[in-house]
Amino acid sequence: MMNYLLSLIIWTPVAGALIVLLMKDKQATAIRWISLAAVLLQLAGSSILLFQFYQFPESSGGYSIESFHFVEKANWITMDLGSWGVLSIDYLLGVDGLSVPLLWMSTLILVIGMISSWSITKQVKGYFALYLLLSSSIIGCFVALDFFLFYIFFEFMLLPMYFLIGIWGGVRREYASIKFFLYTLVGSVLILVAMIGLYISVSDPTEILADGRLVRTFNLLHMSDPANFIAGSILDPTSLKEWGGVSIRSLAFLFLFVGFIIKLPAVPFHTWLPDAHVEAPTPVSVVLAGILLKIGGYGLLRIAYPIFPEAALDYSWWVGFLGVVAIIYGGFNAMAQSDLKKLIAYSSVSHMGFVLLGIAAGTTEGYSGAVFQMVSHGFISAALFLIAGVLYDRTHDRMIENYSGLAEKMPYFTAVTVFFFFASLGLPGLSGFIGELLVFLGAFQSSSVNGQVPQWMAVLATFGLVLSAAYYLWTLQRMFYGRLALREVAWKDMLTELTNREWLMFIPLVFIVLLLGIFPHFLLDLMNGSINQLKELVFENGKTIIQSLNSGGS
Amino acid sequence: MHKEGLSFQLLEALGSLNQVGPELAIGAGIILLLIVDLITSGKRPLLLLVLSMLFAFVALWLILPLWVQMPEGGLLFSGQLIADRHALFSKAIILLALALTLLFGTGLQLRTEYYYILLSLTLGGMLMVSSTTLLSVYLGLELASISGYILTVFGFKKLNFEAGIKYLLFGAFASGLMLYGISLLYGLTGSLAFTTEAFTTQLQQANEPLALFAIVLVLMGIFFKIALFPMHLWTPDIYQTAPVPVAAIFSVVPKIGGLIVLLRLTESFSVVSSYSQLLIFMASVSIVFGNMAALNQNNVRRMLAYSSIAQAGFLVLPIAINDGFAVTSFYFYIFIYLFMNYLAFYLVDHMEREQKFSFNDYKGLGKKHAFLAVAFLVAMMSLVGFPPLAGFTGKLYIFSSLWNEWQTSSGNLLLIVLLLAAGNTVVALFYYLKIPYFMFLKVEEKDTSGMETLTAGQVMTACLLVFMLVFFFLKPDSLIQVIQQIPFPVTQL
Amino acid sequence: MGNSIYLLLSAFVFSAGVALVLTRQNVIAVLIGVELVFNAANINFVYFNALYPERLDGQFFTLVVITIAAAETALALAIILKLYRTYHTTNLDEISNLVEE
Amino acid sequence: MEQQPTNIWIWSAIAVLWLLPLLSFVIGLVLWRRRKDGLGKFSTSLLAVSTLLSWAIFGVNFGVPESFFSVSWWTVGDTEFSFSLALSGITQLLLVIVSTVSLLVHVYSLEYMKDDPGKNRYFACLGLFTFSMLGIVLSDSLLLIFCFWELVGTSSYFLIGFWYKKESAALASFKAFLVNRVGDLGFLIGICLIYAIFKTLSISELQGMVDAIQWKGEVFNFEKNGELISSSPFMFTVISICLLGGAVGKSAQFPLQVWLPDAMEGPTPVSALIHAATMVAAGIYFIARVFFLFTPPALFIVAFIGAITAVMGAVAAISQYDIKKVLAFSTISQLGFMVLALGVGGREEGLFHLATHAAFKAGLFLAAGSIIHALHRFAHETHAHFDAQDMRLMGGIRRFMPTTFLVFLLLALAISGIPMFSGFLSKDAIITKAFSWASAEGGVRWIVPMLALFSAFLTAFYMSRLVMLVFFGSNKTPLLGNKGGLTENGKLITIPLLVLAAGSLWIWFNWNPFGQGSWLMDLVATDRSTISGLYLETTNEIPHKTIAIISILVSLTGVGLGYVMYDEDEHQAIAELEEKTSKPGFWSELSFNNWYLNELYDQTVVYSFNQLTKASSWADRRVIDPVVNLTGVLMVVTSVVVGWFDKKVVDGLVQLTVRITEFFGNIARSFQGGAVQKYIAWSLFFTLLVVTWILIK
Amino acid sequence: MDTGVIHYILAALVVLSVLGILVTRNLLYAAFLLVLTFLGVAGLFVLAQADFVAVTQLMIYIGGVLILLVFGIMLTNRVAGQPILTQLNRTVLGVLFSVALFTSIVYLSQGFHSTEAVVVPHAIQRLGMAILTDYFILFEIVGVVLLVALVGAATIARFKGEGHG
Repeated sequence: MMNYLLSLIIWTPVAGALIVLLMKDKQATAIRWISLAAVLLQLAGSSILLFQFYQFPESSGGYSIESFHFVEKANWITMDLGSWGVLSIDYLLGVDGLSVPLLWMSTLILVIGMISSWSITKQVKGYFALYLLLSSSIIGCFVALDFFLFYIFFEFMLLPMYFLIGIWGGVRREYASIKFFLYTLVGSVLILVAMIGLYISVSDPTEILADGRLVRTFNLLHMSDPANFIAGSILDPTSLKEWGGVSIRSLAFLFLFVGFIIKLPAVPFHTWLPDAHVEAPTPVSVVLAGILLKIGGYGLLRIAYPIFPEAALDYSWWVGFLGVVAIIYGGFNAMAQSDLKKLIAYSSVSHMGFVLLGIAAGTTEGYSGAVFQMVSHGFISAALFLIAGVLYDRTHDRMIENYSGLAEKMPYFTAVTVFFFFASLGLPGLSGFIGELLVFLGAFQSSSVNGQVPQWMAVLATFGLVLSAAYYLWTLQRMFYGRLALREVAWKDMLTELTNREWLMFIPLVFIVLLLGIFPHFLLDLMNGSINQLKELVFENGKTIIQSLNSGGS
Repeated sequence: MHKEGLSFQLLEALGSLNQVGPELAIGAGIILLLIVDLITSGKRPLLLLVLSMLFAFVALWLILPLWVQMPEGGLLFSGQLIADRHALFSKAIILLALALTLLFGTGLQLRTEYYYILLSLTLGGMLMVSSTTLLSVYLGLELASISGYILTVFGFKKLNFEAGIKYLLFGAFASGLMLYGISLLYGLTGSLAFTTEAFTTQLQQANEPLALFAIVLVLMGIFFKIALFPMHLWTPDIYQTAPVPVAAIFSVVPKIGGLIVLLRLTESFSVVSSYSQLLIFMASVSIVFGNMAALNQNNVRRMLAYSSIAQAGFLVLPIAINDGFAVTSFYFYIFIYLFMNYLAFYLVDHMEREQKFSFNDYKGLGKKHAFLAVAFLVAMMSLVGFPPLAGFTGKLYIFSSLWNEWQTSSGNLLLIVLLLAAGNTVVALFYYLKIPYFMFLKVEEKDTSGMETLTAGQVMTACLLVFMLVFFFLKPDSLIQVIQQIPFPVTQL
Repeated sequence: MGNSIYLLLSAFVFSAGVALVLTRQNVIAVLIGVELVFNAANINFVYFNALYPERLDGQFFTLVVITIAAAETALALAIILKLYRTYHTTNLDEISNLVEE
Repeated sequence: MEQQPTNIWIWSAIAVLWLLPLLSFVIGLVLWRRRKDGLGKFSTSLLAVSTLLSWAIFGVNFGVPESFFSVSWWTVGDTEFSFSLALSGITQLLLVIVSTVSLLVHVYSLEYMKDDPGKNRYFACLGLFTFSMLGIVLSDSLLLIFCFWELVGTSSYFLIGFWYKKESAALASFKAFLVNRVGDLGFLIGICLIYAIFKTLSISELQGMVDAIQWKGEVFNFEKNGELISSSPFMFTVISICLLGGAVGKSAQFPLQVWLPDAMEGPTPVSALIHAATMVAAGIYFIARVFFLFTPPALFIVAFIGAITAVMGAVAAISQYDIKKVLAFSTISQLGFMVLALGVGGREEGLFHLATHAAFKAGLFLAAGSIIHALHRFAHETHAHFDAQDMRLMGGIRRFMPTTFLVFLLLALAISGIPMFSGFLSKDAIITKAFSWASAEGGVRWIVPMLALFSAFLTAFYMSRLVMLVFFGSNKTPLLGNKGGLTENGKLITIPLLVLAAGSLWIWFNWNPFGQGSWLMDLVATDRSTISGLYLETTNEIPHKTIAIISILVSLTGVGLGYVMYDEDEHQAIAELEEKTSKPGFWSELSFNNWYLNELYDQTVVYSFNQLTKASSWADRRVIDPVVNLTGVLMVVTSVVVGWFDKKVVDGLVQLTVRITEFFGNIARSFQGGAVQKYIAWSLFFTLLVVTWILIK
Repeated sequence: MDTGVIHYILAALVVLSVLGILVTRNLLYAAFLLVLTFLGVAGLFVLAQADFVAVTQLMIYIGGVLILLVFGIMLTNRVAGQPILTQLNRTVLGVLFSVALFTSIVYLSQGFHSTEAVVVPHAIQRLGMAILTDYFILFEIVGVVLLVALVGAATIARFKGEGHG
């Protein structure tokens, strides 16, 4: 069973969704429990995986399939295309230190989102079926090692998300869902083009046909090795083909990059996020902010950077710049919002900027910080959206100015809010701090270690800390402190303390945020080996390619 | 000497007959159905339906031995036709389309003539795909066209007549252009058999602008059939008005006929420089135009019509590239296109029987008619090219063939085309998503409780089509293996 | 010498047919234009056949075109008659209910 | 690096004394909403244990070289971040100060907060604060210090905003946290820069590297694990200034001192503990810890910041009427003094003043709190409404609260720098050091000791003003008059006061009331090398006696002036007060409004911040979104155009062109009407375009 | 030489009649002028050795198509005693396009190799043979086309009523 653990984690919700679809809409309770069981199974599976993972020795050696665990490989599609060669698509799954934390985080958030979904009463069957499909495709993204497989999961995710926002969302849900769909589809299309170019240019070194024809592969690990590029293909590192002065490899990198940062999202492709978040129902916001955004960052680290290391090094200034812009710009925008959910959405933009900055820095600290930030932001933003949801559930209003002095009325809720606000603004001892700290350490170090990101960017980025403190504390002051004053008198009775179900969602998050903040090694130990491999891969390959280009070009 | 030659030729003609088994079956079907119709004086549509279905399957079954026996294919009837695997594969698609069209059932209360004219349309398409001379191309095209004109009028409403005359006049004009082009080509090469080397060499030596001019005129006739820019203008009117099964078959049979002709012609025409550029350009314009125009349609069928213009562009791209990979991707996509398009039309048919024509009528149906709505979603997503459906795989191959060709070409034109095509996927999403959008996201305005749900048979058909779309996503290699057996280049004679 | 006459003539007939198709509002006049276009092609076919006399492709093509033109005309007239019954006109400009919304 | 073998007993004791406040915090959190009383006493007893332990360690470990405790915390890549603590003289001293003051405040609070409904929350926060403050003290790693640094800031945030229902309290806590964050940015940048250069954040490792520093002309060379690390002095100046940023924020130095006066919104014991004795002193402690990294230019800046703050704070204190505000500004001023001490190289002097200041300033606050508490009680009993902190409404309180008066008087004398009290010793030491520093280099540096003297004078002046206004003259409290009703507080309040007052006597620090320095300075002194030590500085010892006399004179003048100015006939005093409030002069306004710093920041920093906020929000809605959507919009436009082209092109065109010429109108109309022919015309048109292309080609 | 003159005469006939069709708005005139055109074309066919085609042209075009057209004209115009006129539209455009087409064809036609026309021997006989051998299948298909068109035309024309709704 261990050998198929990843498949189990992926496909359990699909099975759940099928069962749900076979049930009647009226059996709402049963549907809920079945769905919960499905995601709980997922969580159990990923927890087993996580604990097993702690026992594996830290992988040494290069970035190859050997450094992955729980690998499942099955031939999916093999197409003999005559003289052109063979096209091979594998059902290739595997996890390393980069994906395991994200995987586990996702499964937990999905469970919490499921608990939060308990209050959904409209079209229950459809909702839970879609939710389960969504959870499948999310997990698929994190464990797929075949680009094709990854892309399928990546793209398929849009569909359940579209409906979840579009049907169960708020007032402007239609606009928001379409905007979300279109933005991310643009990204997907760019990724698709890059993917096509890649598989045409990459051959599988392990399989060579008797007649000397090449086996084209979608295997991400093969793509990450420059030696596997077919000589003369456009994406061959020695290829000199260019378009408008930009080499095609850089162009392909940009495609991947833009595709992923739309998802991340980074300025200026972030405007779908506030709309989607504001309109989405609470659990969907939770999943969206908690998990979906991370796939962008994960994609950069897993796909864009290893495959096009030289372009990545080339553009790191811009990557870092975008990150800093996102941090500052997102922060200022969060400051300006009067809608609590929008505020949190913009704060997500700001916090995901750290991910970009960390990735751009290219140091171990930077990469680790980026991943750490993704994981921690996953938990924190989930909690923040739950907080917004708690209020919205009670009054159907999210406007900050309509509330005041909530601390008096809902002291426990206030305590939870304060906790997560502080976690998000980077209070030491809570997980948000470690991620940002690592990013800073990486970014400051970068200029002396590898010259990827100038120090002024890092200095500017620190300003994000002040901004986040400003908007969170200001919100606290406006909504929770002061005398109790609500827009409508009736709210006074509606605003009740957290229910047991809500506690159930918050407590694990509180626990994990604390745990990761105080004992970050639980997370860092998991990923250190993989991050090191990744970093070395990017820099060694990148430098080799740049050198060969320089010598070949002149 | 003459007599000897004559008997030899006659024998050859007779010998060729066994290689056109599918055509013969359909031809026989036409005549048999005509007779049965006369005997039953138009009162037994169901019988005719069953009979046509029977003939469709017989013809389909007849393809199999030919496929196995004739790996190379051979010229028939003194080089008028060919029965190579290109022809056979496309015939199979055409016959599948016929069978699927028949599955729409008798619900439309069409006149019985419908069935054999449907068969003759099929025959026209089959003729086109196996044509090797411009004459047989023209004939097949006209057979398909004339059957098409008649079928458009079926339904016999005011708008049907209008659409019929429009279609006819436009078609006649298009074939007039084509004829003139053919005559010029004939004058240039002295031959109509465009697959022969003589034709190609003559064309190569001919004055280039003149040859290109003639080619453009010929292309116009073919573009008319595949509804490609600039001969696409009839499409929305006809798709909107013709009975739904007719519109459905229009979107496949003449299209594939024209496309295979184009494929064969391209083999010869590409000796004329800038021919493929022209084709790529037209295809790209088609994609853009079709998508843009589809954006602000309110009528579902009009939207599908414009979308089929764009899809035609996608289908012409690999033909223009004209290498092994591209042709493989072309066959794959057209095969998938058959299923997804039919699924869409099949569902639209049900909606129209419920008097639901525009997107507005679709509002809020997703709630009560979940299966219908999900099937629609599958069809639309497959048309967009969204995983996990075969439409995605098809688009992937076409894009791949573009990239692959770009790799060997010098300029960056193909990259631009690739980006344009890929970008248009996003545009296409806008309108394809409209149906699910209206069904799921909008709230119904009118009371739709009176609307009938799909019958068991309809559900089965829809399930079958959906299954196809999913299956060929999961195992495209099974189809590709078959397609790989089709030799390339097209003409190996 | 003969060369240019046939070609010029067919070009002229072709263009005239096109002009008729474009300018006439009466559907039958448009049909006449289409016939002229066909005839133009036919002239070419027959003339070119004279240049390549080994096979009779051109002539046979002409026969086919003529036949098909007849068939098409018959069909067209059937539709026109029906159209006239419903629209009470043969003016193409007035027969246009199919407009995009 | 020679390292003391880890003494297991000492470290267990430290663990216990450190974790007990945390325990108090956790239990407080759990019991937070229960309305039971026991928690305060429980916390206090926990803290008593802590305090005992800290004294025990102080005694046992006295004079022992520093020792370390370190475990691996987390590893990123190949770099290990350890959880490392250090125990040295300076640590021991601070441990004692923090735990003792905290204990006293706890005891005091038992009484002071008796009736507050949120007192469980209060004690929990105090526990958190004490824990984190001890964390700062104990940590050997810059990262750990930063963590606890932020944590004390957070507990301070909670405590300032303890009465969150009061808008002003909520606002003040917000402001405090934010201003501190600004300072912390500097700290963080400094940490990152250090890490970027040295790949370590351990203070002891850094000290080790500085010890072994090689001075090669323009660069410093360090050796770490066999690797050679080079860095320029300029980099060190930058790092030092960044680190100074953290201290400037936390210790309320110029220009970030604006938060401290507002922080007085918190309960008074909190002000005593956090905003007078310990947390605000953390900045000084921190600079003392990383003193070896500071370069002379950086120290120069430190000295000036300290001097400026000392004078600014003192000036602002002169004209305040809120008793806590006076003390707050006085704290700012005294902190400035300490920073000044550090700047002039007087690390030990600064720490000495920190210790003495902790005692007398905590005492002053607690005494003030005692008065406020009593007045509150009085107001509560008589149902009167007045501001219990306004000195204009006090007067003659010595008659009602003799203990408090006595304590207050002693402490005021201590802070004023009158001999026989601790304040004289430490201040004198600083001024002496400043003078020798200035005389060594001369020039502009003379300003620093002058400002120090001036601020010492002002301190004496405003303290005597305070004492005069509050304790002497006639009482102006509404409903009170000279009748009874206002009574001394209970023992839980007075005993901590007396302890602190006793602690401010000279005898604990130096047997000689006019002596120079203290044994404490030897305790905290270290023989490790510093970067500034690399630059051979000439020190010019100025005789201590001269300085001492000058400083005593200055203090006495200040006290005397205050006494003369504010000990007049009561009527006159009141009249003068009224005159002052109605016609304020420029200087008194400047002083009252704390140099208009708040207004300045509102108009500049806050204003531009708000503008930026608005601008980016505007940009997001009106620029970025639309621009990114432009593709989409273009798409839609194209579709509209195509659609329009299909149906209407022509109508529009027609109408336009018909008017121009019949000819063009004719062409245009040609596309109109009869759909088939329109279609044919269009197809032909495009075909002809292609033909044209063929012809041109 | 004489055939050359006949060429010109026939060509002139065709040109003039076509011009007439272009100019007249009267449908009946147009139809009758079309007869002349067909005749001229048939004559040219004869000159180009395509006797059988010429005959077919006469029989089918004049005997079939034209009659159909005239019937059509009669059946769709109920006004007696008035000339049956067609309105014109897009005249400028039509002329523009057709002139453009004409010039481009003429211009491009220079690209033909000027081969002299050769006498096609035994044209009718060979054509007959070819129809049953080379073009056997196509001939059959023409039959199917005719059949289908016929059935279609009949179905459409026979249909009663204005549709179902």
